Amino acid sequence: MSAVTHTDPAEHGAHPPLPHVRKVAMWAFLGSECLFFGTLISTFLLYRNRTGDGPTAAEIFDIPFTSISSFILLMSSLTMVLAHYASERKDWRRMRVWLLATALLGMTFLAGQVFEFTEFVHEGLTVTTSPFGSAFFVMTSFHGAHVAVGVILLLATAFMSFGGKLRADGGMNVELVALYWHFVDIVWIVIFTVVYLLQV
Amino acid sequence: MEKSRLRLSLLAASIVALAVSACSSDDPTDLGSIVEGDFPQNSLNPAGPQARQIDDLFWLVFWIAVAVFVFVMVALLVALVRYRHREGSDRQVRQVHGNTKLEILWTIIPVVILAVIAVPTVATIFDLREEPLPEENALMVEVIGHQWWWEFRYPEYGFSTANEMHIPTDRPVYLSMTSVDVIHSFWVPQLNGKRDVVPGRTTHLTLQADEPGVYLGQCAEFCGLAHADMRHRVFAHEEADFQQWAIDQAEPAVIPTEGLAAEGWETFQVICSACHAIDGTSASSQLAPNLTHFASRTSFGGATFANNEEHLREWLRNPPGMKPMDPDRNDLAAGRILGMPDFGLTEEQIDGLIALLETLK
Amino acid sequence: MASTDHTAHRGGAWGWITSTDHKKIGILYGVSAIMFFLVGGVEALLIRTQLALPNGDVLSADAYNQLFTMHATTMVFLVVMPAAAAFTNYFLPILLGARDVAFPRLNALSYWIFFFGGMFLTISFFVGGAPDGGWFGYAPLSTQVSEVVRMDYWALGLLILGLASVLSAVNFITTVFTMRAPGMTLMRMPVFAWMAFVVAFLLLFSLPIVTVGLFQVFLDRNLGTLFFQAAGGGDPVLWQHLFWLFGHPEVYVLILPAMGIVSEVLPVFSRKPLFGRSFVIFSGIAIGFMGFGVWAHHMFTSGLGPVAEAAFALTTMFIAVPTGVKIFNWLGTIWGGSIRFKTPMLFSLGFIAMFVIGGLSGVTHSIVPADTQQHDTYYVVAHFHYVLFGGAIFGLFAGVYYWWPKITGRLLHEGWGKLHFWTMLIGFNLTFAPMHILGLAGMPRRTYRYPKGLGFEFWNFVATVGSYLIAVSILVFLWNWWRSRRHGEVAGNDPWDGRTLEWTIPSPPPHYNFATVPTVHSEDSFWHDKYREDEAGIAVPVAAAPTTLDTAAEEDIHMPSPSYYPALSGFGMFIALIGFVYLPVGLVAVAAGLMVTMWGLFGWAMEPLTREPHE
Amino acid sequence: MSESTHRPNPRPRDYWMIAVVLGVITAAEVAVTYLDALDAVVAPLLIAMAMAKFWLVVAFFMHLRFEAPIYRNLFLIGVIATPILFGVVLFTFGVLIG
Ligand code: HEA
Ligand code: HEA
Ligand code: HEC
Ligand code: CUA
Ligand SMILES: [Cu+2]
Repeated sequence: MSAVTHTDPAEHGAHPPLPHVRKVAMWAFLGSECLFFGTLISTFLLYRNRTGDGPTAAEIFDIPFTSISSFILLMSSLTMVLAHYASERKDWRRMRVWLLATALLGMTFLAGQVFEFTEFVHEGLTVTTSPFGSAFFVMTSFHGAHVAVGVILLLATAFMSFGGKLRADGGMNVELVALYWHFVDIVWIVIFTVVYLLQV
Repeated sequence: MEKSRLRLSLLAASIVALAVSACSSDDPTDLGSIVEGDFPQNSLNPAGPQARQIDDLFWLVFWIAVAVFVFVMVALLVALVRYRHREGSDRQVRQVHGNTKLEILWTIIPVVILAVIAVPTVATIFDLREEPLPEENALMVEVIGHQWWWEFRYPEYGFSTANEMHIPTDRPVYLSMTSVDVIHSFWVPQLNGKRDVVPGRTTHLTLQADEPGVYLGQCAEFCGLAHADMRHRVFAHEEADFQQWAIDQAEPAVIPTEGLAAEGWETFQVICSACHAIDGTSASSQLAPNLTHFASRTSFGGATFANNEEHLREWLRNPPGMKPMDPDRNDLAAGRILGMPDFGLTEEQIDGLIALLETLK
Repeated sequence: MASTDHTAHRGGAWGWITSTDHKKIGILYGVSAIMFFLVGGVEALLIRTQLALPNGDVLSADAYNQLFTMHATTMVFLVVMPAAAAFTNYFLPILLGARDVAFPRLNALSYWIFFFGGMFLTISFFVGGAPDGGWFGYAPLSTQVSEVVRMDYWALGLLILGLASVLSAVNFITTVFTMRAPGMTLMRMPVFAWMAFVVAFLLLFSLPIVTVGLFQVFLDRNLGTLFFQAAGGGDPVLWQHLFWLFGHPEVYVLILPAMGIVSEVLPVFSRKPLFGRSFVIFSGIAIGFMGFGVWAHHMFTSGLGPVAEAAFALTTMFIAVPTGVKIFNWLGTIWGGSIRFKTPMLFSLGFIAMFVIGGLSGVTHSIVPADTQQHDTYYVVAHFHYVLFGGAIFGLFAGVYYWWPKITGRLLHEGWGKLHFWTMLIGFNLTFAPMHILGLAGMPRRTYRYPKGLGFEFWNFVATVGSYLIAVSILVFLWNWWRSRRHGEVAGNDPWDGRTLEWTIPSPPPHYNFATVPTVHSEDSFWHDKYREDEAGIAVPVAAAPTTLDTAAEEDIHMPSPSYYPALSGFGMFIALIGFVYLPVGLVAVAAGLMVTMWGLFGWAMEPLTREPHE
Repeated sequence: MSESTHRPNPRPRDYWMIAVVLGVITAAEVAVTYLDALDAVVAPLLIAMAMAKFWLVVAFFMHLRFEAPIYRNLFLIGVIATPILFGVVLFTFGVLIG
């Protein structure tokens, strides 16, 4: 916290540039989210070998497939940041394109996850098979839910950019959505390594 | 209104109750008869090495804490008296903002005090977690927590009993504990601290009693409806007496072939054997307390009720009426037992069953 | 814009429901807290009545288990937390010299989620029984009988209350970082603001952990997952970690606001600045950090292994150090002052005495071997009532008497106040001091009855008598509140000769707080406007004491306009929650509720943005 | 107006570059898991690479490198607290991390 005092706005003059209200809120929220996913991932780590008589990680994980969907999500961060860049340049058309691209990649990732889940269920892993199953599905579902919310936000922002409101505050909404989206991406970076690669 | 009336009747009732509570009554849960002393379950009245070790440590910390408290209180009261605002007095208040030396002082001193406490604490932690050494030839007992009673297995002798544990004096007793349903906690304050009994895990606890006698215990982790009535008793004997007890317990039961008890056995086979075992007979279910030597126990129902004919009758007439249980939710297939149901037994059946149970010496 | 200003402080039920004014929301929190305090208190009185005599038969075991579970849940989540939220909402912006919190409508949403969450938990009494698994709902007991929905109410209730707290935590953090008046550096913030700030961080980082845990409990119960099912390979002890990782920071969430209030009250009534101000602040931060490193001291009997037990014993006992720093600095504050024994002061002094007792019994808990005797006995019950009631509640009542005149414009009556204090102090000690003895004498907690012959009879009876005395003291307070409405002495801006910004503005404050945003030159700025220190360090009144400036041209102050969308969203969640309890049929209600919530949030998003304060 | 318009900000070219790097690392990660030769060091390798990706996204895509410290600190508390707390939890279960 002490570090915060350095940036203490009130030090410089009467009407200093304050940190942006909604950005502070978003970063605080993301800090909180770290512990949310930390808990889910730790639960998985605790149960990763408790597969009962159900399939094990090594048996069902399809690394090539997951690698591709991970790559897709990773690339959605690129399109996202490009959208943000465009919005700062007030280039609303290009921004919309990149936003939609991001949403599209996000939906592809989700589709991949749905496919993966159905595969696993066929191979006999469900939430009730073993603690491993419970932990895996609940964790990845919560991540998927975050992606879904992100997609909705992306589409909403793209849609709003036709009206004046979003333009009014200089694409701040886009920046906030971007922060959220990138966060969901880095969570997956961790999951991909810890949950998939390290378990096979 | 409601409240104040309650309060009055309460006062009246309690005066009476307090007066009579000393002398024994027909209250089935009364413990006054089997133990004496002001606080028979007192954790500060150790009767074994482990408990004593804890006791010493506690008093050390306790007196330090008292000292700290007295110091703070004195400082507070002196300040309040000396610096209270008096009408008319024009004493000037110096606007002191702080004093770094003092800050350092009252950071260091507590640190030192705590360091003093920390050393014996850590030492004792590791001490008490030691398993008994082979040469101490500890007695092994398996403790299994059930809602809401205790099962005690003596692997060395191959029998199982409920709620009442018998141990020899002067050698350690090493408990291996687990639970079949929810978390319980095994606690005999005079012999050692408590240890949780967790499903899916095996936890350990060492007990040791210096003197023969009865030591009261109580389940100390909230385990649902009858948590309060999940008690237990530990009887410590001289080695010889203990051996004798163990041999008797290992004996199978002999079921009378005629008379009331025999009728009782008929009923038992039909109804009771679904859950209760009587060793040496066809009844072998482990879902409920093993009744092979039921008559040799001083208590039943989670060591809550004195074991006598009158109380047994009350029990058999309607168990959930005597001890809060939820047998309607029993699921024998899934092995979920939440108490003993009321079977609407006839008085005749009950006579028979009691006769039977009383033969199970 | 002017029009919005009028609606912003419009009275009437609708005015309250739609209000986005941090002061009105603060009052809503406060009133809710007092109501729930009566509920939780009546639950406590029933508990004590049952325990007055051995084998009490006032309550069934079933009723008793519901009552102590709900008593705790109510007192912790629906009394102390919202009471602290009330003061934070009302005074944090004012103490910072701001006109509102960073997100007024989010603030309203937090309140309404809390309100409906509290209702949700409480109605469970009337629909087949309240939660009965204890306030930390240890698995697998909490997941065992899934056909009974009681613990679903508990899990979902805590989930939604957690959401409300996270939202307000984000809100308060943002407020502190972005809304301080010119010159109000972080180190110049009043200590109460600081403690509220630390609390926001504690909530922000501890709640997500238990949130996941609660989801897991809910799924174990309703979806057949195996997180805590030993039979299926799950581990019940994981739940204990997830709960206490939140649970211990939570207890500091409960105490730090009270400590902040005491740090405001003591200087005012000693007419002396807070001793070692920066040390008090940093010890608060230290407590916040260390509070995350001690959770396993609630698990000393569950078999962590000696290494972990020793480690947590150390971290736990050393929290005594920063806490001690606070205590000693408070003593340093009154030492050499000119002490006026007004009711807020009495409660603050009571806080110090009672909290030290509770803290020290806490240290005896941290001695692991001793704790294996104390754990789950009335000795623990004694500990946490000394810190929660003797600490948090006493501190909060100090705040009530201290800030009441600012909020209502009228003082509470000193005589009744003192009667309230003394009956409460005596009743409190009668109730809880004997529990130390009972616990060490072997009386386990959460037992609906105790047999004769264990020596528990006498002290239990004393405790019960004490609890009724506490009830009397509360009735005295309620009466004091009632009569002050008309007969309370009119306060004026600055009844206590205060030190901080709230006393520069009228009582009650205008909805825009400050006609002109103040510029701050020092800590305790208002005091320094009124007095200067001569070379001997004596405070001498400044010749021309500042006429507290407040005649605003309302038109040019733009305040957030009221909105019913927050309340609507909260209500939607309430419906959805009830649906979740009664799955799968409930899915209808879930869908309906979520739709209402969506409607609320969408309307909200489409509403003209509240003016960003920094623009 | 707030400083959401940053200092020496990356330009699209830089973003594309970073994306390429991220892709390459991901490929490397997958490769490593298939090279039995590396079995001994596979865990630390993978963790190192994941951290690299994590940092790239946070620092550049999320601009944390170019922001006022307040944002970073808020986020860092979470990022740092999480592994510490749960490291301890898993330790008490006797479970190694990774
Ligand atoms: C307001 C809430 C609050 C606060 C502030 C505290 C403060 C502390 N608590 Fe408490 N605690 C609870 C609320 C709180 N607790 C609750 C609700 C439970 C039970 C939960 C449940 O099971 O239902 C609990 C349970 C609990 C336990 C578990 C007991 C058990 O179940 O077996 C332990 C164990 O270590 C503990 C320890 C401490 C310690 C060391 C402090 C320290 O912070 C105290 C520090 C303060 C002082 C020490 C006094 C002032 C200091 C000085 C005067 C300096 C000099 C002092 C020394 C040198 C010693 N608490
Ligand atoms: C801030 C928290 C807080 C507060 C303030 C209190 C306040 C009180 N508590 Fe609380 N208590 C807890 C937190 C708290 N408790 C917790 C966390 C537990 C653990 C639960 C568990 O094990 O899960 C607990 C458990 C607990 C137990 C142990 C139950 C058991 O383990 O079996 C007992 C027993 O005496 C008790 C008693 C009391 C009493 C008598 C009060 C009194 O101080 C209450 C005083 C208030 C009143 C008396 C209200 C005034 C009412 C009126 C004036 C009537 C007017 C009515 C109308 C107008 C409708 N509490
Ligand atoms: C559904 C299973 C079930 C059946 C059938 C059953 N009981 Fe029980 N019984 C229990 C359980 C469970 C307890 C332990 C109750 C407790 O103390 O919590 C118990 C306890 C007892 C006890 C006290 C034992 C002790 O030492 O605490 C006696 C005696 C007893 N039962 C007798 C009977 C008789 C006689 C019958 C037949 C009429 C019978 N039981 C049928 C489940 C059953
Ligand atoms: Cu078993 Cu409590
Ligand atoms: Cu704690």
